[in-house]
Parts: sequence; C-alpha cells; structure tokens
Amino acid sequence: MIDLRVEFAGLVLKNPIITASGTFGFGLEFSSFGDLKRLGGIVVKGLSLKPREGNPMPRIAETPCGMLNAIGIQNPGVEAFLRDKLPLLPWRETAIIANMYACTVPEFGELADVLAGEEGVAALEVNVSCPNVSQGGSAFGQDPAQIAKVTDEVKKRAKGKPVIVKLSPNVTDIASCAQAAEDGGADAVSLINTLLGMAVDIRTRKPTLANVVGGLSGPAIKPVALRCVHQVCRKVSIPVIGIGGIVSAEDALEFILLGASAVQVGTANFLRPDQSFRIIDDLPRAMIKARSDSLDELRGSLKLP
Amino acid sequence: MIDLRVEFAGLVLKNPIITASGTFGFGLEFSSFGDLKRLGGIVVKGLSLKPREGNPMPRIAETPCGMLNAIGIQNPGVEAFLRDKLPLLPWRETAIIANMYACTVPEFGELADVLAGEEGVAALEVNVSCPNVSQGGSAFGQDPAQIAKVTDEVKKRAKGKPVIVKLSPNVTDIASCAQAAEDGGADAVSLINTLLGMAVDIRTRKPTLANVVGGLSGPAIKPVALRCVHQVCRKVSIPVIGIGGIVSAEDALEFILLGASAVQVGTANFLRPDQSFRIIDDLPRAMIKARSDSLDELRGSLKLP
Amino acid sequence: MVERNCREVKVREVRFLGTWDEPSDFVELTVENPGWESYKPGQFAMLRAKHWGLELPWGRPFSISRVDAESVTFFIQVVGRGTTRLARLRPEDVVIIWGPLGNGFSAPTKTPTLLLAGGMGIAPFRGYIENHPSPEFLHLLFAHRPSLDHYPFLAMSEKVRAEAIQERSSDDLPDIIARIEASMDEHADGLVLACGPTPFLRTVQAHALKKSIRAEISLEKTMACGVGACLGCVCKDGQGKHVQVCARGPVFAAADVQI
Amino acid sequence: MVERNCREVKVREVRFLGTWDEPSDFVELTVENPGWESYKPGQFAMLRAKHWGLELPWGRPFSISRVDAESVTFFIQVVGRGTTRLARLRPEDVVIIWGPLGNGFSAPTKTPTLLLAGGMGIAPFRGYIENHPSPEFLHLLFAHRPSLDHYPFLAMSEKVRAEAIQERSSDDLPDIIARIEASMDEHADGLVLACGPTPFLRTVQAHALKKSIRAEISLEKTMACGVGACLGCVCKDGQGKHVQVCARGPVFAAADVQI
Ligand SMILES: Cc1cc2nc3c(=O)[nH]c(=O)nc-3n(C[C@H](O)[C@H](O)[C@H](O)COP(=O)(O)OP(=O)(O)OC[C@H]3O[C@@H](n4cnc5c(N)ncnc54)[C@H](O)[C@@H]3O)c2cc1C
Ligand SMILES: Cc1cc2nc3c(=O)[nH]c(=O)nc-3n(C[C@H](O)[C@H](O)[C@H](O)COP(=O)(O)OP(=O)(O)OC[C@H]3O[C@@H](n4cnc5c(N)ncnc54)[C@H](O)[C@@H]3O)c2cc1C
Ligand SMILES: Cc1cc2nc3c(=O)[nH]c(=O)nc-3n(C[C@H](O)[C@H](O)[C@H](O)COP(=O)(O)O)c2cc1C
Ligand SMILES: Cc1cc2nc3c(=O)[nH]c(=O)nc-3n(C[C@H](O)[C@H](O)[C@H](O)COP(=O)(O)O)c2cc1C
Ligand code: FES
Ligand code: FES
Repeated sequence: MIDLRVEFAGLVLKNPIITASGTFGFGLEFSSFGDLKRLGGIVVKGLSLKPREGNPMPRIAETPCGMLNAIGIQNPGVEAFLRDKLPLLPWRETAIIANMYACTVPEFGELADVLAGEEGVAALEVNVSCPNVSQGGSAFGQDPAQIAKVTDEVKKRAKGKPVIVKLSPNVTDIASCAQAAEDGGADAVSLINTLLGMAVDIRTRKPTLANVVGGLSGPAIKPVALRCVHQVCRKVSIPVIGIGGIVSAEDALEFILLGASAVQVGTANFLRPDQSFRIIDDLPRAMIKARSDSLDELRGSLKLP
Repeated sequence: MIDLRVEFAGLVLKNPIITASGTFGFGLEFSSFGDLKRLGGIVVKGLSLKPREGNPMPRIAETPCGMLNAIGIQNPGVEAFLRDKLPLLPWRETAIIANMYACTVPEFGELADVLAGEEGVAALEVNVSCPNVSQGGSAFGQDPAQIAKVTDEVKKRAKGKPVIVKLSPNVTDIASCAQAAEDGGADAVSLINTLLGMAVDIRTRKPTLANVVGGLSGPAIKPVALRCVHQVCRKVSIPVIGIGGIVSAEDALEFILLGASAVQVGTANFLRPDQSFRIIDDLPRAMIKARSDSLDELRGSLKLP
Repeated sequence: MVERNCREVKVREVRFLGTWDEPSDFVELTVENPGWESYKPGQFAMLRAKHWGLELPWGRPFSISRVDAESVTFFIQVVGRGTTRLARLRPEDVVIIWGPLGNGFSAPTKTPTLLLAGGMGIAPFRGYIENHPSPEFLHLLFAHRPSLDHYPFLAMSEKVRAEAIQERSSDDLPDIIARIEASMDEHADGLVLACGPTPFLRTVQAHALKKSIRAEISLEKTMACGVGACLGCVCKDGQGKHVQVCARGPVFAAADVQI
Repeated sequence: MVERNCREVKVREVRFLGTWDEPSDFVELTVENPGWESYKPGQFAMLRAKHWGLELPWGRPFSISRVDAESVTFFIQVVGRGTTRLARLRPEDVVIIWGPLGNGFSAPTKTPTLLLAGGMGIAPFRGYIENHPSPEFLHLLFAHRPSLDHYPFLAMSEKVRAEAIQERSSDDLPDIIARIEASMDEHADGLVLACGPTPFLRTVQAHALKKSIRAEISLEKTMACGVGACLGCVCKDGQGKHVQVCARGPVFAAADVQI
C-alpha cells in the first residue's frame, strides 16, 4: 500500500488532498457522499468576525470549463462556526483549516486570536482578497507590503498554529507576493485564489453577476495556477499548497511535481459531490503513471530543460 | 440588411471581426475556407526586423477549453512579409494590420518605419510581450512607463497610420497600462494577449512545452478578457479592440456591449478554419437576440447596476 | 432526512415528448434507481452525463418526477447547453446523479390540496399524486403553453381531479390568473402547492399572502453544488437573510421567502 | 494543389475493429465525402465532432485512408480524449472535416516502391495502393503489435505483395529492424515510403541516408490548425529551419528533415 501521508508547516495530513474554501461548505454538506475522515484536510468557507450576508444575486455563472463566483463571503461569522459547525467536524482525524476574511489588519489579528485558541482548528488560511479602501481600493493581496503586514499580525496572534497565506493571481509578480508572505512569517502559502473575470448576458445587456465582476475558477485556470505555483516554488523556501482547476489525481500530481506539498480541490467538488474522495482513491494509480510510489520522491521532481 | 461597418482610430472596417495575430497565419493559409475580402481585418503573425526561428518544440498544448502556445514569434522577418505575402493579400478590401514584435524601443521604431511606408498596411499593432532584459527581465508590457515610451516611439515613426497597442493581462492593473498607451499617443488599444500559463506531463515529469511556460488562449480566458476590456473601456477614451476566447457572434457582441469598437478572433480559428467567416455570418442573428440592428447602438450599452 | 447519495447509473429510456416553437424539445428521461429508499415529492436531483467532460462543470437540477424500485424519471425541457446534452443521451449511457436533494412539499392527509403547476413545474406533482395517502383530496390546475402531449398531464389526470388551461398568447394571462386565484380561494382552508416560472409563483405568493392561504412554492435558481455548500443559489427569507434554495428549499412557505 | 474545403458531413459508419491491451480501441470511421474531387495518398484531414463543444478546441489530424465518390474512410486508434470521442460517434452524427491537407507521397509509375508501415501508419497506404497506376511494383511491409485484424491489412494484401511482422515483445525489434533494412536494400534503386511511429521512422531515415536510398517519411506532430498558420507543428528541415509538418509535410524526403 502506498503511503500518502504528507507533513509540512507543522501539519500532518493523511493525504495531500484538501478541499478548498468556499467549495465544500463546512464539510458537513458532503458527509453523505464520503467519509470526511478520509480527507487530508478541509478548508472551511471564509469566516469573518461578524456574520455577512454576502453579495446580491445572481452570484455564480458557468463559463467554458470554469465558473465565476461573487458570493461575497456570506458566512455566519466566526462565533457561529465555532459553536455550530466545528464540534460536528472530525477534527481529530482531518485537519480543519479556518479561512479568514477581513478588511483591516487589526480585524485579521482579532480573527486569528479567536480561531487559534480552538483545539479543533489545525491551521489558519489568510484570504487577502478584500479591497483595501484606505490604500486606494486595490486588494491587500495585490500589494506585497500589505501581505507582509497582515501575515506578521496574524502570525503574532496565531499561538503557534501554522499560518497559510492564500495568494491572488491577479498580480504582475506572484513570486514577490509569496516572498512577502515568507518575510512576514508565513508557514506556508496556498495559491491560486480566483482570477478576476466577468460575464455578460447579451439578451438583458447586463453583467451576469450582480456584482459585475467575480472570481474565475475551475479547469480553465489550471494552466495559470501551474505557472504561478512553479514561479512561487522557485522563489520561496516555505511549503506551497497548489490550488486551481484540479479535478483528477493526475492534476494533483502535476502540482506536486512542481514542488507543492499538498493541493486544494475547489470547483471539482461541483462536478460531483464525491469528487475529492475519488481523487484520493485515484492517487496511487496516478502515481504509478508517474512511476513512483512516494510523494516525497515526486515532489519537485519536475525536469526542466 | 444590417450594416456591420465600423469606423474607429482612422480605420474603416466592413465589419468588426478581425483575425488575431498568430492564429490566422498571413491570411493566405485560410483562403480556401472563405473569401478573405469578407473579413473586417487581418492581423498578421508577429513580425520582427530579422527572421526568427522561434522556440524549440513542443510549442503548443491543448488545455481545458483553451490552449497554450510558446511559438516564440517564428516569422520570416518584415522584409519577406512585405515582399512575399502582402502583395497577395486583398489589402484594398480588408484592413491588413501588421503585428510588430521587438525587444528594444529603437527596434520598434525601425519596424514601424518600414511597415508604415507600405500602402497595404492599414495599421500597426504593437506587441510588447518581449521580456526587457535591460529592465530586469519583466516584459515591456507589464510596465506602464515602458508602454508609454514604446508607443511614443512607434507613433512618431508611423507616418500617420493608426497605432494599436496590444496589452498583456498578466498585470495587477491593466487599466493603467491602457492609460499609458493612451498617454503615449496610441490610437487604440487591443486586449487581451495571452495569460501566462504552463502544463506538465506526469509521465515524462517534464513541462509539456519546451519553453516551460506559454500563453493561454481560447474560451477558457474569455471571462478574464471581458473583465479587462470592461476595466479599460471605463478608463481610457481611445477605441478598444476586444480579444480573448471569442468563438461566436454572441461572444463578439459581449465585448461590443462593454464598449469595444471591434474584436479579434484567435484560437477559434482552430475550432474550424472557417470560424471567423461563420462569426460574421452570424452577427446579424446575434444582434437580433440583443434586440438591436446597429452596432453603434449596442456599443457600450451595458447596463450596470 | 431522506438518505442521499451520488451514483453512476445507466440511462434506461429517453422518451421524446415533443418540440415547441422556441424550438425546445421536451423529453422524459428514465434512469436506473441509484439505490434511493424513499424520497419526498418536491425534492430534486442533480444530473450530469458521465461523458460530458469539463466544459460544463456543473450538474443540472431537475425535480424528481417519479420513482419506483427500478428507476427514477425526470421531465426535461431543453433550454440550453446541459439540457441539450441530456436530451441526446441514449440507453446504456452513464449519468452521474446525486440526490434526493432539498426538502419537498408537505403532504398532509385528508387536506384539500391544490396543485398549481406552470409548464415544466408539473414534474414534481406526478410523484406527489402517486405517493399521496389521500389523492381524492387533490386538485391539479395546470397552466401550459405547448400542447398537453408535451407533459405527463394525461397520466396524472386519471388519478386526481385535474384541469389544464393553455396560454396561447399573453392576452390569455388575465384569465389564467383569475382562474388560479379562484381555485386558491376554493382551497383557502386547505393547502396550495405551486411549482412553475417565477412570475407564476409571484402571482400565487401575492394572492396567498393577501388571503392568508397556506401555500408552498418551489423556487428555481441556477445551482452549482445542489447541497448547500457554494451559496450560489440563495434567496432571501422572510427576515431578508440569504438562504440556500437547494438546501433550505426548493420548497418554501409562501410567507417565508422573497421572490 | 488539390482543392480543399471545410464541411459538415454525416457519419456513415463506425466499424469497431478490435481492442488492444493498452486498452485501446481501433475503429474504421467512414463519413460522407465532403465534395473532394481528388486527393493524394499521404494527405490528411482534420476532424472534429460537431457536438464536442469547446473543451477540446482543436480538431485531430488523421491520414486519409481511402476515398470514393460517396465517402471518405479513416482508421483511428483510440489514444486520448479526442479519439475516444470520435470512436463514440454513430451514423448520422455530424463531423466537421477540413482537408485534404498536406502534400502526400510520391507515386512514380513503374518504380519498385516499398511501403513501410508501422502500426496505424498503414492507414495512408490503403488509398495509395488503390490509386496507384502500377500496383504490381508495390511491396508492403507492415510491422504491428496488435493482431492483424485490427488493421485493414487483409484487404490490402489482396492487391499487392504484402508481408506483416508482429512485434510481440521488444525482443523482436532487432529482427524487425533487420527485415526493414533488408527490404530497403532490395529497393535501393526504387523508392521507399514510410509511415509509423517516430522510432520506426528514425530507423528508416538512418538506413536511407547511409545507403543513399530515395525515401519519404510521413511525420506526426500535435496539430492545432492543420493549415500552416499556427506554427505549432514544426520540425527542422535539412538546413535546420523550422517548417510546418502540416503544410510542408507531413511527407518529407528522408534527407530533408530532422526527426
Ligand atoms: C430545484 C429545481 C428543479 C428543476 N426541475 C426541472 C424539471 O423538472 N424540468 C426541467 O426541464 N427543468 C427543471 N429545472 C430547471 C433546469 O435546472 C434548467 O432548465 C437547466 O439547469 C438548464 O440547463 P442548461 O444547461 O440547458 O441551460 P444553460 O445553458 O445553463 O442556460 C440556458 C438558459 O437557462 C437559464 N437557466 C440555467 N439554469 C437555470 C435554472 N436552474 N433555472 C432556471 N433557468 C436556468 C439560463 O439563465 C439561460 O437563460 C429545475 C431547476 C431547479 C433549481
Ligand atoms: C498527419 C497525421 C496523420 C495521422 N494519422 C492518423 C491515423 O490515420 N490514425 C490514427 O489513429 N492516428 C493518426 N494520427 C495521430 C492522431 O492525430 C492522434 O492520435 C490524435 O490526434 C490523438 O488525439 P486524442 O485527442 O485522442 O489524444 P490527446 O488526448 O490529445 O493525447 C493523448 C496522447 O496522444 C498524444 N498525441 C496527441 N496528438 C498526437 C499526434 N498528433 N500525434 C501523436 N501523438 C499525439 C499526446 O501526446 C498524448 O500522449 C495522425 C497524426 C498526424 C499528425
Ligand atoms: C463558489 C466559490 C466560493 C469561494 N469562496 C472562497 C472563500 O470564501 N475564501 C477563499 O479564500 N477562497 C474562496 N474560493 C476560491 C477557492 O477556494 C479556490 O481558491 C479557487 O476556486 C480555485 O480553485 P478551483 O479552480 O479548484 O476551484 C471560492 C471559490 C468558489 C468557486
Ligand atoms: C498559436 C498562437 C500564436 C500567437 N501569436 C501571436 C503573435 O505573434 N503576436 C501577438 O501579438 N499575439 C499572438 N497570439 C495571441 C493572440 O493574438 C490573441 O491575443 C490571444 O490568443 C487571445 O485570443 P483568443 O483567446 O481568441 O485566442 C498568438 C496566439 C496563439 C494561440
Ligand atoms: S447550489 Fe450550491 S448552495 Fe445551492
Ligand atoms: S498545425 Fe498549425 S501550423 Fe501545423
């Protein structure tokens, strides 16, 4: 039997397949389609200090081999999560990673404080996609200096728990953003978040999303995600979690060959609700295709010309 | 009969459908599949001062709803184009737009000089995707200051011919790049060029492209292209040509609703070699769906919330 | 909650019912029962053909029309890319199906119950009628545009009191609305269940609220996951809070939802 | 140049020939003739099923195996996503086809000509034999791994002198190479035409250059456009210049190409 365990950034996962934030709810929605204990990890829906109603409808649109979303981080707030959801999750067996959403540095610190104190939270993932109004409206995540600052604040309040900074691909130079996260003290980076996109309905002459723009995800963006992970793996020395368009075990291995320690599966959970479990089942077969029985041997073994 | 004519930046096109650089060769490759005179315009393969052999093979890879290419601007050089190709093209009936590729500002100026002197060349399109080694290796097209400089130089040597600057989406803020082109004197901007991407073969453990990274195009990127065109149309007052993932007349209208004066069709020419002609045939029917018989009325008529 | 699962099942039959002038095909799709022990009429399932590939990353939601020990049947109107592909399925093709999803309609015994169906909104009522403990208390009012043979109406009208009204042009609308409201008034002490296009549901909701008639309406939203996870299908509840139509609906008490 | 076009045509027949242990199906696909007046054996066409949608943006290149007034036939081995979809086609399905593309093999009359086919590389030689003015001068040597009934070999062996050698394991390779080289030597004053996998073509090319035998080899590259426009399918010619396999090939004089 092939050992799929991975260890990085202080985390020990039984396999490298983690479900991505916003695409797997709080995990419980999928419990009839697979045993949640079999997952390497679950990143829960983005959490904010206060409950958020999110953006107006319509919020999602299907695009060729992908989708747009502008959910607007609808969530019940961190307190409700800790009270109503976390106790029901198998956090002793599967790493529950809290995805944190805030719009100021102090808010991020407060969130980290609340979450890091919980035994059931294995790590914190920092989503820096909120536009920073005081800094001219471009998102935190598009400015390396801001990334370093947020990371530093979260790390200080994380009580030793691993801090993962989730990077946006909507930048000229994602490697510098990763470097900023490393400099700020991040234990790992995860990438990519969605590409900024848009859809238009010619019949109504309106943007398909009420929010006008939204985040593009799914197989369509996998080539961009691979490129970003490649660039970041060559730049930083902290572990990297690959995200973007992964639908199969082969896709997951592509990211691991580039150097990713683990991967997150997002939009693929909509292809069918048991897809993340199927990817885990398929991993050993895919590893045989790559002629290996060890993820450690595969990791970063890409041959460059 | 619906009038499909469009006029902008000193160009008069019989319809807004232009074939995109690198996807329609020098036009002649497609003459058995449609009458080239029916096209609004043809942007020829990127031209450099000297012939270029381009990148090593493999150079292309199919991806979900898209493709990667790293052709490396293989071309016979500007002289051979003017001598062997241009005279065979129906340049009196269809706008032949020369796509120019160079790696220094003076080279761009020289290219503009040679091309602008030719009666058969309707306009110049500036491809600023070459990494600028003297500026630390990031591409010209990712730096607004460089864009303004190149544009200014080309415009000076263009003998009054329209200069179109083709923008890269691999930037944090594409609207600022468009603004730089406008400031540099561009008559129009065209966007988007390809997204930087990558593919990996787990069997060989190698990047699928010999060049490691390549440009992502096709339907997969249409949402990103629409978002970029939307941002740019709201920022600049020069005409905008929409590019990216257009495969149908409906897709073309989506860009026109955002404010594009015309569009370019790229990867769709590989779906079938008569696809650009089919898009022209379909335009009137698609306009009926949007309840209009005038492109001028449709242009920029997107209703924002 | 009814036990749900995700399975690959074979198509048993794709029966063509007719084409309407949109043009739009109507088909009845029957697939192997994926091991559902029971379901509640009004629930739905997400469908995806195994060979679709990745161009359409989402499944498509369809009301469960009827279930027996061997099979599950859906009524599908072709309106776009996914339904076109579903209508092209042939026996033995493999379909991925997850369900039963959502909550379903109330089915109180011995309560006069009006079933208001608009167009494809008739689909869930087929199973509702078949499974109901006291069908003699049911009354089906069906508003439709294409002719009746596009729908499973005939089979249903054998089992319960049923009427159909055709909308031939928009001039017919005031009459149809009047008929709906009159039938609702007849059921003022019972229950009204409605499924159909949004304007139709708005009419039903407005009248139910005005006359304080107990009514349930089944909503349609574009869905990605179908299980309450993506938050792409929300509507506002009575307090203006966003709730997932797939998980908290698709059936809502008329007073508890904004449409 | 032969007149080429792009048309939508109907599938007439998809004949299953066999499965090999990869597992990989072999099928013979016959479609309506898209109005081709003539073609040159060795030319190819790009195929795409109309209902594929956008997931696979490229057509797929296949050697034209035979053409008659009504139809065009291809032999297809299932190796990936596009060929899987092509093998699933059924009569009346619509296929987009553009061709005939590329240059084709030389066919000098009354010249002893050796046809060297490796695996699916046999496809173009079917039409070559049928169209040749002096088939009595042709000799087919066919190297294959799956059994002969996966290929159109039998029909071809009725018309020309034909031999087949099976590669059961890689141990057989030295023998096969020796047979190929010996046959080439027999045709040293004639012409050798080869189509098959790249290692097979390398053997043929090396021997042709060593013994100065006139030879033509047909290359395979991943193709996007098939018409010389995208520059995605290039190889290096004798001078080390990049030339498009789709437009300047797929058939090259052995001395004029680097493989
Ligand atoms: C709970 C539920 C039950 C349903 N039951 C049935 C049923 O029994 N029979 C049936 O024929 N249809 C039913 N529908 C509608 C059906 O899901 C859509 O018609 C289908 O998803 C359209 O898919 P498509 O790919 O063909 O359309 P697309 O190509 O995705 O879109 C085509 C057009 O349909 C619209 N559309 C897309 N999805 C939906 C949607 N979910 N609801 C309404 N409009 C949509 C789009 O805006 C667009 O205008 C139900 C929907 C829901 C939410
Ligand atoms: C001029 C020409 C003539 C051909 N004639 C025939 C023929 O008569 N019969 C036949 O069965 N095949 C023929 N081929 C090969 C055929 O085009 C490929 O097998 C097919 O394109 C693979 O498509 P796919 O989508 O199934 O594979 P993909 O899913 O795209 O790829 C699957 C695997 O096949 C490889 N592959 C993809 N495209 C090619 C290619 N063009 N050549 C070689 N390997 C490829 C990929 O690298 C990958 O390993 C020909 C190719 C060319 C260029
Ligand atoms: C519906 C939806 C909701 C999402 N919500 C969040 C979120 O709350 N926080 C976050 O960091 N990322 C969120 N994402 C981004 C995903 O976690 C992931 O980074 C992205 O979708 C790319 O991966 P994929 O292509 O596998 O989907 C969301 C994505 C989708 C599709
Ligand atoms: C094979 C290929 C070659 C290309 N070559 C060029 C080029 O030489 N110059 C250029 O400016 N853009 C080039 N492009 C980019 C296209 O012109 C276009 O901007 C891009 O493909 C996005 O449009 P699409 O999605 O419609 O293909 C090339 C694209 C492809 C696919
Ligand atoms: S469809 Fe995902 S929450 Fe309802
Ligand atoms: S396939 Fe495009 S040039 Fe050959």
